[in-house]
Amino acid sequence: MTLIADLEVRRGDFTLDARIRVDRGETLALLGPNGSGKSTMLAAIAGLLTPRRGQVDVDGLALTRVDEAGRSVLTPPHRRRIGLLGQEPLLFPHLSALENVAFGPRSKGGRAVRGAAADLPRATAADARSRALCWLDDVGLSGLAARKPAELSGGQQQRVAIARALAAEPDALLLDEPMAALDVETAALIRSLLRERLAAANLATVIVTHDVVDALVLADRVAILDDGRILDSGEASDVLGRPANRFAAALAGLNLVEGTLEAGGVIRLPDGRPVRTGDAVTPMPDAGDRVTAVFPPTAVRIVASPTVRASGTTSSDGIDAASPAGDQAVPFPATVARLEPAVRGVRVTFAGDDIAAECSVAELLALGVGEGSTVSLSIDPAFVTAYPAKSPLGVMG
Amino acid sequence: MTLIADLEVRRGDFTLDARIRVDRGETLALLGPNGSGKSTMLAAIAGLLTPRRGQVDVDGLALTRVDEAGRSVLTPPHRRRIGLLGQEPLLFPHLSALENVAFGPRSKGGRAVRGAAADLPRATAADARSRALCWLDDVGLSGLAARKPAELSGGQQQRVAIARALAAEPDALLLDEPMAALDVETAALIRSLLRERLAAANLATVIVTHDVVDALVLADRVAILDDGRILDSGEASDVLGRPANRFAAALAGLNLVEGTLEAGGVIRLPDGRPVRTGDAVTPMPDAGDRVTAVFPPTAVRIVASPTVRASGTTSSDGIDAASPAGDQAVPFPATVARLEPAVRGVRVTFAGDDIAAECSVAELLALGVGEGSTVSLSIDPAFVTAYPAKSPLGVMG
Amino acid sequence: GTPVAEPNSSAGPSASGLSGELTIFAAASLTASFTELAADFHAENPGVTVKPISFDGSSTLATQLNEGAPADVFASADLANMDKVSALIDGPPTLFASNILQIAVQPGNPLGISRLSDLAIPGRQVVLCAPEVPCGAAARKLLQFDGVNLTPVSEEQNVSAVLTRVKLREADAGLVYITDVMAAAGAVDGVAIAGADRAFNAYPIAALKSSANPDVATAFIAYVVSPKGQAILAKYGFAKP
Amino acid sequence: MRDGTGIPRLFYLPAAVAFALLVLPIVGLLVRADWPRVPAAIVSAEALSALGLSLQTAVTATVLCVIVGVPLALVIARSGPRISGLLRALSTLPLVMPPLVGGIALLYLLGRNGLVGGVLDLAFGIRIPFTTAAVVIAQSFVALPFLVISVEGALRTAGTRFETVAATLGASRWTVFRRITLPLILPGVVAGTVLCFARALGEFGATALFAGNAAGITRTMPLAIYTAFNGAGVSQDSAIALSLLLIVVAVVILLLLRSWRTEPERRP
Amino acid sequence: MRDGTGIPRLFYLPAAVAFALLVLPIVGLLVRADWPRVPAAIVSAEALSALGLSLQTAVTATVLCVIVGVPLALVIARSGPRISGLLRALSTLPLVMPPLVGGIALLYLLGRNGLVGGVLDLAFGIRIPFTTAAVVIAQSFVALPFLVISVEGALRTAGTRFETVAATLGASRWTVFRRITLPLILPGVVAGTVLCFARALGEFGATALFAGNAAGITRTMPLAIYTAFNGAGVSQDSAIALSLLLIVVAVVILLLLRSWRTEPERRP
Ligand SMILES: Nc1ncnc2c1ncn2[C@@H]1O[C@H](COP(=O)(O)OP(=O)(O)OP(=O)(O)O)[C@@H](O)[C@H]1O
Ligand SMILES: Nc1ncnc2c1ncn2[C@@H]1O[C@H](COP(=O)(O)OP(=O)(O)OP(=O)(O)O)[C@@H](O)[C@H]1O
Ligand SMILES: [Mg+2]
Ligand SMILES: [Mg+2]
Repeated sequence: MTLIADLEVRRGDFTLDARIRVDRGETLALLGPNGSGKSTMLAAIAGLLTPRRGQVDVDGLALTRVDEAGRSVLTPPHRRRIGLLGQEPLLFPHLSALENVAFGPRSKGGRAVRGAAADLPRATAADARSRALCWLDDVGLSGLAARKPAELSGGQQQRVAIARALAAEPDALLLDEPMAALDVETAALIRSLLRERLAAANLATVIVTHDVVDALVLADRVAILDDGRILDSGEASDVLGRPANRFAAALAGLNLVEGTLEAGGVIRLPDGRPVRTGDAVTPMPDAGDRVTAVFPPTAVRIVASPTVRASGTTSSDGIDAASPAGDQAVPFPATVARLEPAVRGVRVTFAGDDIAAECSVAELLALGVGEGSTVSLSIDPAFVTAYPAKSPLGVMG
Repeated sequence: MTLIADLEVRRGDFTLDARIRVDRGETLALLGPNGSGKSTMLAAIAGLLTPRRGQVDVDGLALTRVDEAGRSVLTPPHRRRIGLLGQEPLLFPHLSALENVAFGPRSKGGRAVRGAAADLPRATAADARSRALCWLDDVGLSGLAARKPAELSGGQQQRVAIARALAAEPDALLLDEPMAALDVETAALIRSLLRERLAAANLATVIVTHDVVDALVLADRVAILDDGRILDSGEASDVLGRPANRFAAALAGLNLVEGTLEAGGVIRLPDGRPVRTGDAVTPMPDAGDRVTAVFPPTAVRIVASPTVRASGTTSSDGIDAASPAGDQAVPFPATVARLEPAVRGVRVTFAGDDIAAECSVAELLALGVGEGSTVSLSIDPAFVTAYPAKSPLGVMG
Repeated sequence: GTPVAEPNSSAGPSASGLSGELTIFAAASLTASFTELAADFHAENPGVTVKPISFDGSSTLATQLNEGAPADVFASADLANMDKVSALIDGPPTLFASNILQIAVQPGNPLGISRLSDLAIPGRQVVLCAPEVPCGAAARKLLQFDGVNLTPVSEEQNVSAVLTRVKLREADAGLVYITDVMAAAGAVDGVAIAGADRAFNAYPIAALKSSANPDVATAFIAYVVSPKGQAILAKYGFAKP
Repeated sequence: MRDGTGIPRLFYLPAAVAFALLVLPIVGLLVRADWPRVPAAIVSAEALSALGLSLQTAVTATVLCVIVGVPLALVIARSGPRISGLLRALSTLPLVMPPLVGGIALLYLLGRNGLVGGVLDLAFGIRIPFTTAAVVIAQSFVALPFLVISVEGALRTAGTRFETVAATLGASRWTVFRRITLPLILPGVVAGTVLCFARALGEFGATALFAGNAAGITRTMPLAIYTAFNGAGVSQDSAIALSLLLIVVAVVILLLLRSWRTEPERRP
Repeated sequence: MRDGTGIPRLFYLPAAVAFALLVLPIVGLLVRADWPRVPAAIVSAEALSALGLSLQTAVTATVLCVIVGVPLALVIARSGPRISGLLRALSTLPLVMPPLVGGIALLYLLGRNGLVGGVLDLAFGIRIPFTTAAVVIAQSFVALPFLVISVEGALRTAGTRFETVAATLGASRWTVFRRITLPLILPGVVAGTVLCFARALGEFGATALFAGNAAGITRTMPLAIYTAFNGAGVSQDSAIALSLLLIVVAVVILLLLRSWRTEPERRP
């Protein structure tokens, strides 16, 4: 009982080429930067875009199948029993909130492709409305049932759209940024509503989100899409704890560097700088293989001025030699590019360097550091996690 | 040099009645739950909605003035030099991304109400386009300049809309959820772009957001709007650190309870439960005044079963008496309603209680607690902050 | 024309013994006169139901007949249009009336127009029918006879349009049929043209071969050319053929 | 609420010119009408019969046009650019034909000697011309393009976004059409229906030729007006009176139709 | 790409009926035309002069209608419901008038003794009837409502959201109209222009009465066709030939006009 999609879709010069698989009762979070193809993927699964090649199967039944020769099976969207909550709420402007939500229940009974549920009699108008009212209540909007979409605020519209998508009771549900425009309390409410309903209805769900909280709270598995390709997928703790690329690291709020593993837990970056890790690298890469190391910005310590070796990175070998203890951080010089407020303290970025540091305002004041200061950085090996670099996945399962 | 808006606006049965004031070079974050009137406020300031009463002044010049008698001054939107980035990107569908951004620069020179800048000659087409290209570059989209909006992803559209709003170079800027639909890295980029440009252009800016990070990072001051009224406003640390209501507390990720202050730093809740605070209550409220106490979910400790006093809240006086030490937490019984995954660990909510607790999975397993378990809770006084209850503000400034 | 028996004015309805339906297609200028004729005919032959008469331009009617319009009798305003349907009728049609032109002028004849040459005075706005339509052909014939050379401001599609222009005083004068001047009842004055009968217009009538009721059709035609019919036509200004 | 979306002031002048062009001639008609004679002309049995026939045929033709025209508009709007361009151009043809020619064309097609009419006559003994049905056909022929073009424009403007959403909610094509497409394009359909009805009601040329001019059967108001006008004399005044009657009735019907029109509300 | 937004299959039947109703009569015309005589009829000096005059007047009238009609449509679309309802109903009036009556109304207004025409004549010596200007006025009068109604529909469908955004970006009303409103409603304007041009080109009744029928000055194609038709003998066939010429020219022009049409692209 699964949704499998393996698709190649073209839009202009953008190509999506990705495969995902979601079992019933399971939720997959699809994460990726803007323009990486998330919405395109969902549209193709729902049957709104015709792929150049590939297939969409639900429970082994081919809903889309386009082969190299161009022969195709394309079940029309309304027979797929796949719900899609789009990136815009797109409420029907001429129907009230209630009628919008009741639309799905009212429309059912269109001959579906499979299963007994599809042959259930179409809901009566009264039945559909009472069910719709329940859904509106679930999203906290039962008081606004009679309002037209134009009379609702942005977040209220989004909530009606969520209720409408759930009320249609599909076999698989594709949610494109469902929490957009929701306030914190409502987002929490909707998150627990989704958790409850998705599990109860035994749906295969794909949720696109930019918020790592959604991925952690709602999803069983996470997939990272970048430029049309799946870069990594698996358990959230693995995908976000051992991110495959800068984007995944940014989602997890981590600095990410790549280099080769040397003896003594030293990762040598392409520019020659060493980063030490406290833990062993698992699984152990082959010698010379690329490894990825991640560490939180708070693990980066700023030391006022690089007095010891101000002459720069050329002497990196020397630095290494100077710190025989494997667990000792290796300081290196950097120039402060920008100080930005962060939720707790200040985020410091450095010229020509991807690494960001975070420290409290008090620490910063004590250091007397400003934009343009030359400082010395050390990365606490205790917080550095390293693992073999992940390569893009064509297939995940 | 300020933007002052004091407005009463009706939409259906909803009434907005709020006053805000933003100096030039200053950014105000307007926070509030869905449907609280944030977008309505911005629309009225931009001149798109006519208030029933009130005024909008920029630099002392009345752009809107509607008095009780219904006499009115209503400067049309295009003469206000107030930019509005709406909740939906609403890119002009027939213009390319570049032309969308160049629209503002091209349109200027419409006789503005004030100031020399307004009388500058209209930008030439070539000039407007080159400026637009800079802005597109700033939001990371210079490669997509020729695309029509329909050929952009949701987040790309939002970035073009941001560039378009900034490129128009208004005197005051109203941003309605500018970070919606942006991925984490882009959001950080746009945040620093906004910080830089808003300061440089000496704008009065109002930013509506549901993300507390935006408020902390971008705003000088924060105002909380609830059901059309400003509940609290001031420095972010004050408004979010000492939240006025549940919504503000939720934004800050805190539990909020209200009660009356008794001797020994005990806050007595309406249901009789005591909550202790470690710090002194500042400013000291009059005896019997309502006080608000906040504490993070991690400050709530769960004890396996309420063995000591399982008989419930009636014996709360007894509890109080049994814990003579003022800094000692007072445990009370509760029934676990739901366990939900949280970013770090598990969030526990209780039946009939607003308080949420957060603990690690390990702790929970050790306690052997599940949904429906009866437990005993204690709130660590060291993390409880209490202050006199804030009352809604008609006026802020 | 087909020789017909003198209608018996004293004969009762039963005497004629005719019954059935009668469908007439008649030129627009016959509207008033044929409406009365048909009513009288029905009064004399109660067994005959006269269907509502289709009045229109002769050209339109001829086209319709050629495309199979079901009619028993066709009364045209000119021979040319009767010729178009010659395949549909037996033998030559019967001429039953004629019409001559007058100069229609504004009431009281403010410009004192008395003959065709007055129309050629520069600045006078004169309207004629288009040369393609019968009244236009007749008008040009008369002008040619009198050697009058004039450029009309407009060549109308039918007499009514000419008349309307004079009535509304858009035009100072126009050439129309005497029957039209009479029907205008004071809205325009008519100035007789000397020798107008040099270009008279003859109205032919014929029964159609496809008629389901040839006896009735023949009887109606006979009635039109009978003194009684002729009297009615004369009342509206038509002359004998 | 509309402060931001005003009209360039410059525009009021041409708008006034347009309005004057449309309305002043009717004022002229009203001023110059022979009012004392109007009541008699418009309550005459003939006038009422013509009016009744006109309304009956125009309503029938309009209903027919809506039933067949909306689907055609949908086919045109949803076909690829080539096909839709061709279909649209062909559907616009009757617009440019002077109605007289349209009448001839219909006679050539459906007359007793016509391409289809001949077959109908021989096989079934059905003859269309010179019947009330012919009036309806002639009116439909000239009025249908107005409906099709209006509705197609509305369909294109509405786009397919909401239809797509409805499909993902499980609605069949028919349900989508009935509950989403049709309500969304309703303003366009109403506008098209108004144009179509008005054109059918005012239709003269094709009707006169194809259906003939027989009182009670095919003499609609425009034909009655034409007949009265050609009758010369007093009847020309009754032509005007009849026209006024036609105009008043049409306006009343159009206003009734308009009051259906649900305008989608929008937020500023 | 369109899989989700297909047409209910049921709809192809009525669409085919509509298409047949529109196209078959023209097929009839083509089949029955007296082809050997067509070339002579359509290259005659008279025919070409009438065609030239028709194109010239119809284009002028269309341009005039666009210039004054778009502003009127804007005023109607952006007024409150009461005013817009009234303006719209009044603007629809010329639609229901049989063109003949329209011609009379124009004569009553602009004729030598008309309400306005009398003044023009006395004060400036300007006489409108029987001039080419009269043809343009008559065509504009009958064609303008088509443009106004189409454009107004497009304006309503487009709404004011983008106009509002443009205003907050500092664009004046005129800039908003030129750079936002007009491009957005362009399909509607094009559709309206097509209808307007077609109606003007085919206009016969009002022109015949108001402008008269003088070769080279006011005899447009429809009048030439009608004149030919009213004549006896071979000239009827040339009426058909002229009609075919008119239709072909119109279709070519309409196709050219359509190729402008920029259809807004949308995402699924
Ligand atoms: N036309 C209307 N008729 C009735 N109520 C309306 C209308 N328009 C808006 N409202 C109501 O006004 C309130 C304020 O709406 P507004 O859009 O300002 O909220 P908001 O604070 O921006 O919310 P969100 O965070 O969801 O965007 C909402 O409760 C909404 O339902
Ligand atoms: N019609 C089109 N022509 C060309 N490129 C297109 C078209 N439609 C989409 N694209 C491109 O395809 C890519 C994927 O778009 P998609 O909407 O799937 O992104 P997304 O992952 O959903 O992004 P977001 O987070 O911003 O919503 C984008 O780079 C976009 O610019
Ligand atoms: Mg997307
Ligand atoms: Mg809002």
